[in-house]
Order: sequence, then C-alpha cells, then structure tokens
Amino acid sequence: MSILVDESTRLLVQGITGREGEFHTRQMVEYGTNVVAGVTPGRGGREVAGAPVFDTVAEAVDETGANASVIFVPARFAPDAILEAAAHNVPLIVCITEGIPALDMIDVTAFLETQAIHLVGPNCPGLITPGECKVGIIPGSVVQPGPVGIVSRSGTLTYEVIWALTERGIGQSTCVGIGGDPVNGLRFIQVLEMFEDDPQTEQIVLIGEIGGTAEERAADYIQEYVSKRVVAFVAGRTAPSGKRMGHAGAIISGGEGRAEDKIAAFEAVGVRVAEHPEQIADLIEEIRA
Amino acid sequence: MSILVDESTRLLVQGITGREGEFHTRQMVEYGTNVVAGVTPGRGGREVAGAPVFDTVAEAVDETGANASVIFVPARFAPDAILEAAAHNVPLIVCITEGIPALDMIDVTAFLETQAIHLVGPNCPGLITPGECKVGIIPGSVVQPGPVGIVSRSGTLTYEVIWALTERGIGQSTCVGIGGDPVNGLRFIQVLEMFEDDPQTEQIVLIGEIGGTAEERAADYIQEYVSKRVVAFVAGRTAPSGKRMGHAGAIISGGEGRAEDKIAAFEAVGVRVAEHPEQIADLIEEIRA
Amino acid sequence: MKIHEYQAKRLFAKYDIPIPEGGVAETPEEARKIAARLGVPVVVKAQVLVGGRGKAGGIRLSSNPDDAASCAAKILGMEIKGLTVKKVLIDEAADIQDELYLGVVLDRANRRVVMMGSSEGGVDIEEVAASTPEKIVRATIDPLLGLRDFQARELAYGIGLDKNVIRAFGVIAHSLYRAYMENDASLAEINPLVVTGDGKLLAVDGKMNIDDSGLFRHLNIEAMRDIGAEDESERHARAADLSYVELDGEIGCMVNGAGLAMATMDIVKLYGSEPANFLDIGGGAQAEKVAEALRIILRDPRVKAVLFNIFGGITRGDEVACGILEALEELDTDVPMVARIVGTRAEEGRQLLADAEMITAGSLRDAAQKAVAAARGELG
Amino acid sequence: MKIHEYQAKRLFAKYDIPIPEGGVAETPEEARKIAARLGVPVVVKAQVLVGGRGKAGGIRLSSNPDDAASCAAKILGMEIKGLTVKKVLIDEAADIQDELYLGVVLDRANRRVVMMGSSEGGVDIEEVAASTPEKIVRATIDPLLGLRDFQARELAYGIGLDKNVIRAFGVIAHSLYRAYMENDASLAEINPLVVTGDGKLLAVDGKMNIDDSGLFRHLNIEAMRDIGAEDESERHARAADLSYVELDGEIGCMVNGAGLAMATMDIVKLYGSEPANFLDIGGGAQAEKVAEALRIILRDPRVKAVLFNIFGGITRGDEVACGILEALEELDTDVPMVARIVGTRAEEGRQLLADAEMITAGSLRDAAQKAVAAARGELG
Repeated sequence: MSILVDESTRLLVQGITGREGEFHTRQMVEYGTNVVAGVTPGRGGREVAGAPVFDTVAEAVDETGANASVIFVPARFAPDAILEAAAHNVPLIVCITEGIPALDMIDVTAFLETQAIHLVGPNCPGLITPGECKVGIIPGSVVQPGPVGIVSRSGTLTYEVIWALTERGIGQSTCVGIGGDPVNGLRFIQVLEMFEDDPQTEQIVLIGEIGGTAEERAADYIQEYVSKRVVAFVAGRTAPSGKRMGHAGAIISGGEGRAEDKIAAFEAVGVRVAEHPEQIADLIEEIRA
Repeated sequence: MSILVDESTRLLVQGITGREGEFHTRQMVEYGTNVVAGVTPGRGGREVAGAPVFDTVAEAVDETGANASVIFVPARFAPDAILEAAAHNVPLIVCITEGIPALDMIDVTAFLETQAIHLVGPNCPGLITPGECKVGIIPGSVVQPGPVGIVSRSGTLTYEVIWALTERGIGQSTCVGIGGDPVNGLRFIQVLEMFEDDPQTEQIVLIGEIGGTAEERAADYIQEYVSKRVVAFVAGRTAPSGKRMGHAGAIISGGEGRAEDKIAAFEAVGVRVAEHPEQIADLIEEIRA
Repeated sequence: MKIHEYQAKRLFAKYDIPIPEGGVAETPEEARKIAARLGVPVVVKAQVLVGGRGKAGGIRLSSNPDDAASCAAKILGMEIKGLTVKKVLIDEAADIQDELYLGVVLDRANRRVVMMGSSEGGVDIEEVAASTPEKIVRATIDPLLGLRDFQARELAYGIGLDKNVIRAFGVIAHSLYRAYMENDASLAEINPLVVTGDGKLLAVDGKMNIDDSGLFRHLNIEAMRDIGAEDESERHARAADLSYVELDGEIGCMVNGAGLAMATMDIVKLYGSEPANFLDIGGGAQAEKVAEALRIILRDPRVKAVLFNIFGGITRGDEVACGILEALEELDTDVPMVARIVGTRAEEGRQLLADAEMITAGSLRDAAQKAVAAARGELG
Repeated sequence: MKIHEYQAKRLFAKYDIPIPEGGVAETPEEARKIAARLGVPVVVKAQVLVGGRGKAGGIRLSSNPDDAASCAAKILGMEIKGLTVKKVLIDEAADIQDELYLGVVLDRANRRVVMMGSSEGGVDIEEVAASTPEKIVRATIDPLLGLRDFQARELAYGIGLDKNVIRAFGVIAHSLYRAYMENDASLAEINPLVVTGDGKLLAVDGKMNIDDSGLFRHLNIEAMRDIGAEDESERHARAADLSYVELDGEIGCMVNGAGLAMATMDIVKLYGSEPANFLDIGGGAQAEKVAEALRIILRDPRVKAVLFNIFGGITRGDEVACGILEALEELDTDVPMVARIVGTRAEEGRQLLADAEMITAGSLRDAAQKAVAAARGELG
C-alpha cells in the first residue's frame, strides 16, 4: 500500500510539450510511471515519450481514462490548468509550477473545497511511491520502498532527508511534497491522515519550515489523531523576520511563522524534532530499533 | 407538524424600520409570530412592535437567538442582507424583496449551496404555518390549519388557492411562496421533499407558472420520490412567447417555459392539473373524499 | 429590456469585439450617405425590438449608395410583428466564409451563466437546439471563477474551429462574457459570428437583453431605451410602474399580482374568450394607479369588456374600487366591466362598485363567465 | 515586493482613500519648498523599506518650512536597520482626534483574505494582537462574494466607531480591499486611519506589500521599485534570478532549493558559526548563474568561508562545479570553500573541485563542520 499514487495511477501531463514538461515526462516514464496522455493546447496529435498529446483535458481524459494529472505549465496559465483538470474530475492534480499569485490560488482552492479532488502543490516537487509511481520531479534514484511516509513543504531538502533514510536502508511508503507557497492544496493534516490510514506506513517524517502556522496545526492534529510515531524537522531557525526565504510561503511575519514556535509545538505533543536533516534518519532508526 | 416555520420560530426582521418592514412586522406580530428582533443599520436601540432593533444581524442573533429572518430591504441592499443573515448562520432566510438582479442572486445562491441554510425567495410572499407562525406577507385571514401543503411561485394567486381551500373547510399545513424570480433559493423539489416528510401534510398543491423548467423537474421528482397526492396548477396558458409576465422569471424563451409543456409533464406522472385556481379545491376535495 | 442590434454591437465593440463598419439611418438619404462613406457593398437592416425581420424582408443587400437608399426606403416604415421600423443599420457587407454562433444566457435550472457555441451560426439557435442538439457546445460558468480560458478553448475545439482563429475566438468569448456580466444582461449573443475569407472573426449580428432588475446600475443602457420603438401602451404602463403586456383578445384584465393576472387571462380563455392584456397593478396599489391602469386598458379599441380581479392583501379592496370609479368619471366609456374583489376591505369595495351599477362577482369562475358574457353583449 | 509609504498612499488615493496633502523630497531644500507650499505644520517622514523608523527618529514634526528643511537634513542619510534614508515624505500634519487601524492580509491557514480593524491605531498591530486581541475585529472575505457592506459595518460597529463616520469608513474599507485585490497585494494597511477634529477620516500612514508572483500583471507597481533603497546584493541577485537574503554571519552559503538553503544556514549555526546569507540558486542552475551567485556571496566582506551544498536532481553536480571554478578564476579570492555535492553527477562534480584543491565533504554535517573550521582558519 501507499498513498495517493501507485501502480494504478494513469497519469496525464499538462504542459507536456514544454521544456520542463517533456524532460520530466521522460524521467517519469523511465521510473515506470504510467503516463497515458499529455495536453498542450494547439499541439494535439503529437506524441511525447510514447504518450499521445491532446488539445484539451476533456479529450485526454475521455480517450485515456487518466486519473491523475501533473502540471508543468507557466505560472500565469497554471491556475487555469488546475481548473481544467478539476472540471473533468481528475481526482489527483499535482502542480509543480512555481510563482502562481496567491490570490489566484485562493480562488482555485476555494473552488476545490467543494470538489472531491486532491490538489498537491503548487510550487512542489510532487510525490513518489517508490518502486511504483513517480508524479513530479523527485529523483527516483534517492528513494526505495519501505515503511516511512514523508510529507514536506520543501523540494531538495526532502531529497536530502529521503537520501539520509535510504542510505541507512530505511525505505519510504510515499514521499509527498506539498509545496512552499502560502496558499496550496493538500496540507500536512490531510497527508498525515492518509499516512495514519495507510497500512504500509509505520513512521512518518514531517518536514516544515518557517512561515504560516501549518506546523502548529499539524502538531495539534498529531496529538489528537495520529497514533504512528512522527519525526519532524523545521527549516529556518536562523531566518530573520520579514524576509522571504525563497519560497513564497517562507516568511516570518506578523509575529507568526517562527521556527522556534513550530518546534515547541511539535515537542509539546511528543513529536521529536531533528536539529539537522541527517539527524532525522538517526531518530527514525532509534524509533524503529 | 408543519415545515420550515412553527411555534418555535424566533423571527428577525431585516429592514424593520422601513415602511413595508414595519407594516408587515405588525401584521406578523398580530398573527402571533414571535418576532424577537429587527435590524436596520444606524437605527439600533429603537423598538418596533415590541421588538428591539439592532444595527447588525450579529448583535441581533447574539442577543435574541433569532433562528429565522425575513428581509424587507430595498433590492440593491437585499443580497447583502441575505448574506449577513447567512454569515451568522440564521438557518431560514425569507427574502420578500422584488427586483434583485439575477446575477446577484447567482452569487448569493452559489454561496448558500455550501451552507446548511434555507433561503425562501426573493420576490416571494413568504410562508405561513396556519395558527402558528407567519413569516412574510401572506394574509393570515385566508389560511386555516389543516392537511394540505402548498408551494407556489406566485403571491396573490397563492392566496386565491388557499382561500378556495379554506372556503371548503380544507386547511393547510404550511403555505410556501418560493418566489417569481428566475434565480431563487428553495425550489419546488426541496419543498416537496419537506412536505413528503411532514406527517401533518396529506396532500400537496403545487402552483407553477410559465418560465424555466422548475415544474418539469418537479414532475420528475414527484414520480420518483413523492408518495403523497399532488395537485398542480400552471398559470400562463395564454401568455405569449418572449414577453415577461410581471415576475422576472415568468417568460417563455428559447422554446422553454411554456405552460403546455409543464402541464404535460405533470399529467405524464399522474399529477392532476387544475384548469383554474378554484378547481384546485375541487380536485383536492375529490382526492380526500 | 431589449436593445437594438446596432446598440448591442456598439456595446460589444467597447469590449473589443470586432464588428463591421457601419452607421444608423432614419431616412433613405442618410442611408445613402453612410453607404457612400463606406464605399463597399452594404447590408441594410431593420432595427426593431423583435425577431423575424429577415423573413419579413427587413434585411437587404446593396451594392451601391443609391441602391442602399432605395432599400432603406423599402424597410423604413415597414411593420414587423406590430412594430414600425424607424431606423436601419447600414453595415459593410462581410466576406463570409463560415457562420458560427456564440451566446451567453442564464441557465435557471442550474442557477449559472452558460456560454454556448455552435458551428451552425446565422440561423435560429433554438432550431439548432431542437434539431441537432449535438451541434451546441455549452460551458457552465462558475460564479467564483468566471469564464476560464480552458472553457473558451473547449468551446472552440468543440465546434471544430480552425486552429488559426482559436486565439481570436477565445478573446471574443471573454469579451462577450464580460459584456454580459458587466451590464447585467440576461442574453448576449453574436449570431452569426463570421469567419471571413481572410481568416478573421467578425460579429455580424448582435443581440442583447438586459435584466430589468439590474438596470438601476447601468444608466448608460437605460439611456439606450428607444422610446419610439416600443409599444405605446407598454410605455405608459412603465411610467405608471404597472406591469402591462398587450395581447390580441377582447377582455381587458386588471389584476393584482403577476401569477393571478396570468390565471385570470387563462380563465377568460377557458370560458370562451381571449384576454386583451396582462396587467398587474402590483401590491398596495393606490386609487390613482388603478385609474391609470384602467385608462391604459381602454386605450385598446379591441377591448369589449373589462375584468377586475383583486385579491386584497396589502392591496385594499375599497382603494381599488375608488380608483376604478375615479377613472370611469373622466373616461366616459360604455365598455362593460365586471369586478371581483376578495380579501382585505373586499366588502366595502364591492359595495362601492355595486352602487355605481357595475357588475360584481364572487368567485373568479363567476367573474370570468360574466366578463365573457358582457363582451358578447349578453350582460349589463 | 515592498513599496514606500508615499507610494502606498498615492495608490490608495487612486482608490479614493483620503490622504494628507504632501510631497516627497530628496534634499532639505526640496523639503522646505514642499512645506512652504503646504503652508501648515508638517510631518517629515523617512521613506525606507523597513519598519521601526519612528523609534529610530525618522519621523519629525515641523511648524515651518525652515524647520522642515532642518528635519529633512537630519533624516536624509540616516541609517535605519542597515538601509540609508534617501527620501522623505513631507505631509500636512493631521488634526488627530482618534487613531484607528485598518488592514487587509492573507490568512494562510484559512486560505482567505481577511480585513482587520482596531480602535488601537498608530501602534504596532502585532503588539495589539498580542496584548489586547479583543481590540482587533476581523472579517474573513469569501472569494466569491468579496468584501460585503455588512462586513464593513460589522468592523465599524465592532471597533466602536462614531455613527457619523461609519459610512465614510465603509467606503474606505471597500477601497482598501479593492486596492489589495487589484494589485495582488499580500498586505495593505492604513495605520493610523485618523479621525480628524472635524470628523473626517484620513489615511495618515499607509503600507503595502505586493505578492512577487503577481507582479507580472502590475507593471505600474514594478515601476515603483526603488532600486536605490534596496540592498545592493539583493538587487544583483534578483537580476540573476537568484533568491538571496543577506544576513549577519560569516559563512556564505550556496544551496539549490529554499528549504535546503535554510537547513544549511541552520546547521552552520548548530556547529557554532553564523550564516552570512540565504542563497537559493534554484533548480537546474547553469554554470554562469552559479558564478554570479558566488560573486554576490564574496561581495560581502564579512564572509570568512563559503559552503556549497548541492543536492543534484534537475541541477547537475558537474555543472555547479564548473560554475564555481569559472567564478573562482576571475575572482581571485582566498576565502576557503567547502563543497558538498550529492545526487545527479555528484561524483564528477566533486572530482572537478577536488582536483582544484577545494575542500569536499560527504554529508551535510561534515560539510558544515568543515566550513565552520575553515572560517576559523583551522582548515585549508
């Protein structure tokens, strides 16, 4: 078992003919992901990495029965791409695109709140179920199947943590990058709930960072609903207030979003917090011992 | 029993200090409705017909525990009034106001679709549970308690039908005027469902008119879900195409909304359709005999 | 409220929808000048607030200014469905390669705005909907999200549009949607939306209806109201805040409430006659308003009897009776009248009218039968 | 992106929010002229893209033009939190009866825009939130419905506003909301919103931050960017499409990925030093971009060692290594450098750097420890 994606995932790639879209489509296909279709308006009829390209999601879904979509289109077209997939009831939408205006994402997520659709991202590396299905850009080479579920607001930091686990021989059930934007789709809490319900997942790693209060709410949720052991890491202990640390969401503002508060929130509910990424593997090893 | 309003209704009147608001508040109080509060921004602190007036719905609900609201404010302020009541979780909102732009009502009803709130109207006479509670402007003098549930898109035509029944000694469980606008809150189907579930209601009278397809959909619903006998009337057999017959919603357009289609739809599912309002009483009498 | 084709198209042009060059003429001479200025073949089109002008001969092609003037002369003054043509639009004739349909309407059942496109433009879209519904593509617009690019694309691909006009089509779709939303329209359509020989899109005909309830915030549209092109009685009624529609029958009806007014019309027909009008005096009508309503009814020479059906609630029976009597005093008419007044102060009202020797009735059935009989001269 | 107070207020004024008369000066003489033109007591306010200027002495009252000039002389050139004041705003001094707060922010937890009002204006709203949270009234704005009149009224009544300014407050609330939405703001606030002695409302101070991701559709705001008022290194970084923030420490960090960059900063501190910067070279960085990043790091004289932490995915380890070597060739620096490269083409990259006699590391822990030691002169 795993969460969100597995061997049954039939993936559609929106923006498949773009540079990034095409590159990562090949990577995904190489990893073994079942890429069934691509969409680029005006480019219908082509093929990329063996997948037929359509002008619209409507056609792509009709023709191929795609049940997940990954989006590589530029920021100004990405909200529309998400909504197009949602309009055709694609139940999992993963938006890699960075730089979507927050106000656009308010509209998009408000619309999705009324739909039975999961959005991962935007501004995220996507997700991977090792050995089964990669949707997005997480390098297939760092993962291995196993018992640890990973959920993260970050990209390369996640790879770092996965790699630290893999090096110790600890594999992963599913790794989910929920993205670094202030307004996004799936949040920690929903992914924690999925891992809690997933029989393969034995421990959970949560990787947070400064900005917002998602980690504090995750801590509350863990105390209430999560029986599996969680190890956390929060990036940005040394980040100053008022400055955006790369991710649009990584900013301490209005007395909110400091790493120390997040760490305190986790520790208060018995979640062990690593001091640096590699220590996560130490802590998981201890727990599993 | 009855539907929507009864002795437990604690009514708030929005626009209570206006001419219509004040007049009908007195009428409702006289009928025995428990009017607990009024709202007119800037007029907080007054009293109308014994009810305290507040500046905001927030205050009114907090102070009086109102669980229904009736709206008499002018059309350009009415959408806001509906949303203000909805924001404070007033579970039943009855909007009497006529002349609200359809596009405004699209936004309002789209918002309400996600809330557990019933909106009756706009452009409606409201509703009355004889002997218990009157919310709106249906004359209390024409009703009497009894077994027939009435749902109607019209105002005075409804009074006419109620009166015809009352004259024959056939009382009503609840009479609901859902209003004559193209975009409104409660529709026939939802009220039919309530009457079906209401033990007091033995027969149902449905009063439709030209415009839209609400009657056709009601007919489908009756066939599928309504076990109680329904008698219908459809106003506008002689109405020409393309002309608005008073109500913003009463217009035959795009080959849609003709009385003959609606009548045929009802007859096709075994609903008897009266040829004129007074005949409704004949038909109900027959059924009850 | 309906606006003329030329008004709709000018409004569309403000939203950057391409329309043909053209001008509006009220005389043949003006038509000649416009055609001369355009210097190309033109179409002369009757501007009336009703459909079916094509079949009535209200649209003609002209190849030169003199011909345009004579076409205008034929069309101006023409009667189309009871309305007199007072203006013609002289438009540059388009080089038509393909005719599409694009429209925005209110979908009442779903409480949503819907955009519709079809490859079958230039004909009545309702006929297309009836005969070949698969040729109509719909996009339901979420009020939070508005029309989205992908929806415009789905329409474009759905009606089989050429790739080279898809982008232009998308721009027009967004423009038409904005024109609809920002003007509280109840209908906005381009039919046909033409693909020209040189691969451009052009809104050759345009239609727009405005939600009367939204007019208060669009004074620019209220100002487009063409008083001269409207039915005179309906104009008087609007001035008096009465809801009135003229029909072809002989029984004038005055009723409070729209639904009851329709039911009254229907029962007149049921008992063998035809209603002369729909007339709703509204709630709480005062005597003066009632009098004005009666004057409007009696302006129609076809009216052979008047039926008053008043269900008193807010409206008081005695007030209505006074209004009727007041109007009758000055009107000097011998049209027979039947009054049925029920509800608030009904007894007083009925008495007032009975004293004035008007025919009164108890039930609506009774009233309708009496009115029909009166129109036939069998009563009164 | 941050904009200056005077820019925010001018933007607000476009939305009909009342602001004081005033002007911007870059010299004392300009300040004098503006004060003379205004002809009333003025406030001279430092225009810097950072808070806390009041406490730093960057706001002064003047009763006459000469005094305004001397105040400007004192403020211009002042350093506030590392930024030099290059402009002052000369505003008509307001007749303050009451100070309110009105702001619009993004509520990330609820994914909604929120409007906040408080009777406690003129002070740091975060302090009000911490000490007397009951004095802050919030209205969560539904994206379908926008800010509604009733919400503006609830704010007005909630902060105990005088009845005679409630209407004006509502207008300002709607204006501020529109200014926020139409400019992709992430923050828009008026603090204080002043009630004047004669019962008017006046936006005496204004602040607005714009969502960088939304800037592409607001060229007018991009044009407000005050290059001179920004940190020079951050400006260079933006030009190279690098995400860079200068900090106070001594270990320069170059990392791919924002989260990993923060984690790298944190581990530097964990092992006893302080990071000199946040720097994310992004995904798939090419050699030239890496070289520019290194140049920016080395412009900071406090940097005593550089730590490269590259987790190859899209980014290739050998590309990064080439970039580093390229930059070093021209930079002629003796700052010690520690490179840790993992993932795609890591081995090749590491080898290139090792060949150039750079310190390399396997784990992040190892890399951080080596960098800290190098900064202390204990390595290399």
